[in-house]
Amino acid sequence: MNAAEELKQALPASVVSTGMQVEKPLVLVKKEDLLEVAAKVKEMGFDHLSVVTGVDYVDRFEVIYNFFSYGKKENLVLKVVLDHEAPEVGSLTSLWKGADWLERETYDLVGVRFTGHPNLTRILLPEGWKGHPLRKDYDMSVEQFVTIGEDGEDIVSTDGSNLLRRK
Amino acid sequence: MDPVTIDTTKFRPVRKKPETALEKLEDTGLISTVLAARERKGLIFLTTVDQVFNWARLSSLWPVTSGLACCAIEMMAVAMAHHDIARFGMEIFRASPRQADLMFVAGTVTKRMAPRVKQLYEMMPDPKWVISVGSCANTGGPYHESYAVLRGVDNIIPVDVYIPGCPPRPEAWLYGVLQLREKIKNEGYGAKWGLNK
Amino acid sequence: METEELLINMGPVHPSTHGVLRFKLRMDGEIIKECTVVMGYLHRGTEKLAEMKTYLQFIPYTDRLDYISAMPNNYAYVKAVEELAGIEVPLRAEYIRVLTVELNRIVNHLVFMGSLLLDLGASTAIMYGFREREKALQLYEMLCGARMTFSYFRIGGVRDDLPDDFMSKLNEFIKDMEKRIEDYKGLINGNEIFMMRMKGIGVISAEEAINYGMTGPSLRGSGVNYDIRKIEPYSIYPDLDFKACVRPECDSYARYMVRIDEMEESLHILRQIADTIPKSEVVATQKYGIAPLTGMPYTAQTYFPRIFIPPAGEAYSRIEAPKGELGFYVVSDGTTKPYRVKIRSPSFCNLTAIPKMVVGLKIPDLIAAFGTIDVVLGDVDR
Amino acid sequence: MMIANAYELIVYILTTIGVYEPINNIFMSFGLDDILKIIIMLVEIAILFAFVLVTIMFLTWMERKVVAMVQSRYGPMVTGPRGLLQPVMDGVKLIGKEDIIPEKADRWIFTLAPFIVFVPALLVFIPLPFGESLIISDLRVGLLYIIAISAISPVAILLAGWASNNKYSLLGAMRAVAQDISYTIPLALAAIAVVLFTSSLSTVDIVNAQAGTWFGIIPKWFIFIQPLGFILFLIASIAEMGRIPFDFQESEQELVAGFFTEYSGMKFAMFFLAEYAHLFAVSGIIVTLFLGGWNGPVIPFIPVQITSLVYFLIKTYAVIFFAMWLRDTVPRVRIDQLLNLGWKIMIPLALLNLLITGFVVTAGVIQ
Amino acid sequence: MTWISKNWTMTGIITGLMVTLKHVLHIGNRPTVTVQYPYERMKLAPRFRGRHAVDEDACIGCGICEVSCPNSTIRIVKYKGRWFPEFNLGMCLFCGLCLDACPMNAIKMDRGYELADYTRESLIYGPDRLLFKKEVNK
Repeated sequence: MNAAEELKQALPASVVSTGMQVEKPLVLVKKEDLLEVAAKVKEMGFDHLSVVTGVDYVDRFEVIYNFFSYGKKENLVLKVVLDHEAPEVGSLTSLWKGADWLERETYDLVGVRFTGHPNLTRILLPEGWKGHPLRKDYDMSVEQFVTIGEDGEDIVSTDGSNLLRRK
Repeated sequence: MDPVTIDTTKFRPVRKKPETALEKLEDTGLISTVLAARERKGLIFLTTVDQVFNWARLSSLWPVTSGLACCAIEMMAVAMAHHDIARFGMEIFRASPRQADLMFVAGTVTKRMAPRVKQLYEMMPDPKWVISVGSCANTGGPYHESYAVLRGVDNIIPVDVYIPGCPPRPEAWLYGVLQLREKIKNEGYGAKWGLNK
Repeated sequence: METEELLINMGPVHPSTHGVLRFKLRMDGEIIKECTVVMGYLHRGTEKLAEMKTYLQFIPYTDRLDYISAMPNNYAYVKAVEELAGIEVPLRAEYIRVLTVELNRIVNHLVFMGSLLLDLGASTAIMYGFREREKALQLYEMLCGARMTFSYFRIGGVRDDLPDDFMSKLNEFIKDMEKRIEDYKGLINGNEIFMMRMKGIGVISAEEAINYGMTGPSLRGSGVNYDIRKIEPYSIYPDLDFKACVRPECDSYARYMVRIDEMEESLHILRQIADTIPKSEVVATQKYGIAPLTGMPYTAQTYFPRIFIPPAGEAYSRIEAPKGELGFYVVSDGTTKPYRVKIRSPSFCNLTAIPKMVVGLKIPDLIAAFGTIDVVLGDVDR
Repeated sequence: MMIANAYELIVYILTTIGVYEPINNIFMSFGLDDILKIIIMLVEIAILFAFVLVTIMFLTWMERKVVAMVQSRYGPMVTGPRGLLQPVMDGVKLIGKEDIIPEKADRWIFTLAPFIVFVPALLVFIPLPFGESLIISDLRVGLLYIIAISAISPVAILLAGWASNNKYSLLGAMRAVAQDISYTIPLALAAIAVVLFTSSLSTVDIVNAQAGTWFGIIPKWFIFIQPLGFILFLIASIAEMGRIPFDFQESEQELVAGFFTEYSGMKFAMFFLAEYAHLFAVSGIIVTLFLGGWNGPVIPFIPVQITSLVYFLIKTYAVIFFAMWLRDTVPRVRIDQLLNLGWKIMIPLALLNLLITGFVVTAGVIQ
Repeated sequence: MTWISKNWTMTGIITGLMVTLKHVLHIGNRPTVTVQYPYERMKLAPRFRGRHAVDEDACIGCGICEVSCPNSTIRIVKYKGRWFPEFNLGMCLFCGLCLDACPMNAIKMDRGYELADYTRESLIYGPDRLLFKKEVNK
């Protein structure tokens, strides 16, 4: 019995379905119960959160968590499906500190909000950037420029006249 | 897939290594400086001063330490033992832009980094030069379709020499530096006023 | 004593941030109270670009993530796509892949050692490191024609077979390198000042390191025996004799020593490969699809037109890169271009621990601790 | 005839070739009694400063060459034969650079600071004996003068750091001052141990005390009587010079360029030159105190002034080479470790050394 | 500090000094490795990916290289009545994908790396600078 089945037995109400992702057991979880399931996952010995991925499928968002257990040397994949209108899911920061930046990055580039995250701000792009680039509807034709404000922080605008050199 | 067996470029002629004392002196640019100053018409003194300063400037270009991305690693390689940019008196990488003459824009200039690169350039005292290295700095290169990358550093600061390559190998850097030295030879007030022609 | 708190801004253009990273430090005198890492100064939108390129065209972009060791990046991406499409790679190609990756591990650790020592103020180690790196780069140039950005791996194999005199050059390099590592050890390892700077600095316990998602040598420096090459063996690693280098001290010195030991292990692996490399094809000939235009079954070797379409699906594949666990999450929707590529970069995740690690230390310690985490900004910001 | 200093040497030379009297008579006839004296003094000081400046330039070149040798490369090669003209070129270039004074800086102090650093760095050379009778002025408190003069530079460094109005400059300056102050004490204590033997603060007396040999082989240098003192003095003086492993004033990886982050052009060059002047001076002092100064085997038919100068320079350059060699090998210590080393180890050791030396001298075991 | 009092002999530093001294004196195969570039050159590998070159006879102007280029460096332009690729080397990745894609094996990457120039426009290499004719061995 793999980890996915085990998880389904432990929390039948929260797990929607199980399957395989290539050779890794995959569990589709209800988004409301993610934190509960994650706590169980940690209890099962999956102590390494490898990656948090957000994917925009136009009609929905999927957030995928890849876990690994140092003790059991097993993989586990958790997946949640979110609405496209208001993508929100609980944050795993309290369980895995490493989730902090991974979730911030997902928020920054994909635009999934993680409720309960202590500092959900942009991480790679400057604060004030319009849009989330990895969404499929991100408008690539709008040029956004960054300038430095008085306090040394970045200011985003679409006007590059301060920055660009007149030729 | 066969490896490239033919060599189509005609190498630029390899410079002869100076052997006699006179040739060595000539190689430093002193004699040509003096001869050039004598041949010039107009303000001989001014042009001579120009030449001396140009000579000094081209001989001691101190770059500012500002690596941005991949090319910065090759910048380190240029300074290291195998290529040794110190031979041109350029190994003094100054961390403070106030003491630098030359900026290598080595790597991708992202939108977020662009104002800082510009600021760094503005902090450098005159006379100053910029060498744009690698495809990213030249035109945006691999990332020119990206939302976060500036398409060419010459959009924000004037560039003197462009070195293509991704990243260029250290010899290509040195060739770019030599091109800049050639350029500096013809600068100065005399050149600006048309006296050094 | 009450003192005014000082806000110090290190970077983004600062000699010791290994590129363009910024630390916002809240200081009490010389003691760091709080460290905030501001990144993104090299954010180039690689993941977005991946959605615009075909599977093959994205390979050169992976070179530019971790530009000090590009081969593992190639490998991780190619491996993810191969897992997605179910391609089996010929044995010789696997040998060549492991060879290049291990050689790159040596290069990476040489640069790591050099830049760490440069940050500490000793300028000679980096020169020695780059001297040997240049030799390794000459090997790479023989192999694939470039020094840093190789674009050598192909889906289902590698671009080209080894050139004829490669093996003799490699053996020369291995022989040379053994002596040089002795030099580095003499120059650095016993140095009292170096130990004074590194021992007991930037301590992070094993539990914390795991919780923060640290991987690779940084984690092994905290005493966790975790090496993907051993635990989740891929490629030909099960056949090779090597050990994961672990140090229990949890401090900067341990992290440094792990890397020096790893260089020797990699040399050991290279020696084995040089002895046992088999003869076979270097690109997979297995058929995995039908070309849309011609209707011909095609292989990874198919040249014209070079279209590669994996079946729809998703795969996460990870390898042990020199800096830690490098993973690619590839989602395919059955077209020529990937639907989504997510890069799990080791530098990014290892950097998470820095703010925790440096509280209570001084700026020079921050530099030492940061140096031993060994990040590359291209990898952090992508 | 005993020639005490460089002034008397010049007078002696001029007298032997028969020029001194006639020139002096000419001036005397105009009623300008001391004018020749003043001219000669100015000339000797000019010669000294020119010599020091050329040496500094040479040292910058040497530094770059030694680094290159250690690192398996060539160093400056293109400008001049083996790159010898490189320092000249750097100087000319720096003269031609734009001189930036930051907007928020304190203009006057910012401009003044490089001079306050540079001038004392030259003044240190006044009581330094370059050779037999090659000394500008044999002060009776020569050693005290040297220590006092070199204590001026922290003040100037603090001024520079403060006036720049930059956090890095200020931090660099504070570190430099802390370091200078804490290392002047072991430096002076180690020097005093030598003074106990000579019972004189005059540098010439110290050198003369080291003439001769024991058993005909071992030279009577103080390094053999005072090994601990020598090591303490060496470490303290490297710290005073601010070189790796103790280069906090401009630790590039931490503080960009330390207290001269904001300086450009000629002002920066002055800091640069002062640093190398300091290196030369401190090496000279080490040679004077511990390595026998200009003492060496006498070679017949060559004036002792020349041989002694050569001996002095050889020893000084050996010390300088050691400093450069050390710089290329070791990393930098941390500032608090440095201060700990200074206060908790070096000062007690120096005091201990002084105590033992006192006993030895009182008991009259040596000399 | 307690630590330094244990290691007051400084053997580690002395070992390090010996290593650097061996390099100064070139003891035991530690030579000066610098290649003095304008006077000497490093030997390049045959596979080196430098400047592009297009075989005038082989190229059919099909545009596959244009499609295969990751970042649209290549444009097909008309030259002497035929279609040839034009490379913008200021943008090129030097990845070699066009080389692999060319059905006629017409694109080569030769060993030219000395490409630095004063203007951005001069980095666009048109067919006039790219074309070569394969020499027939006699």
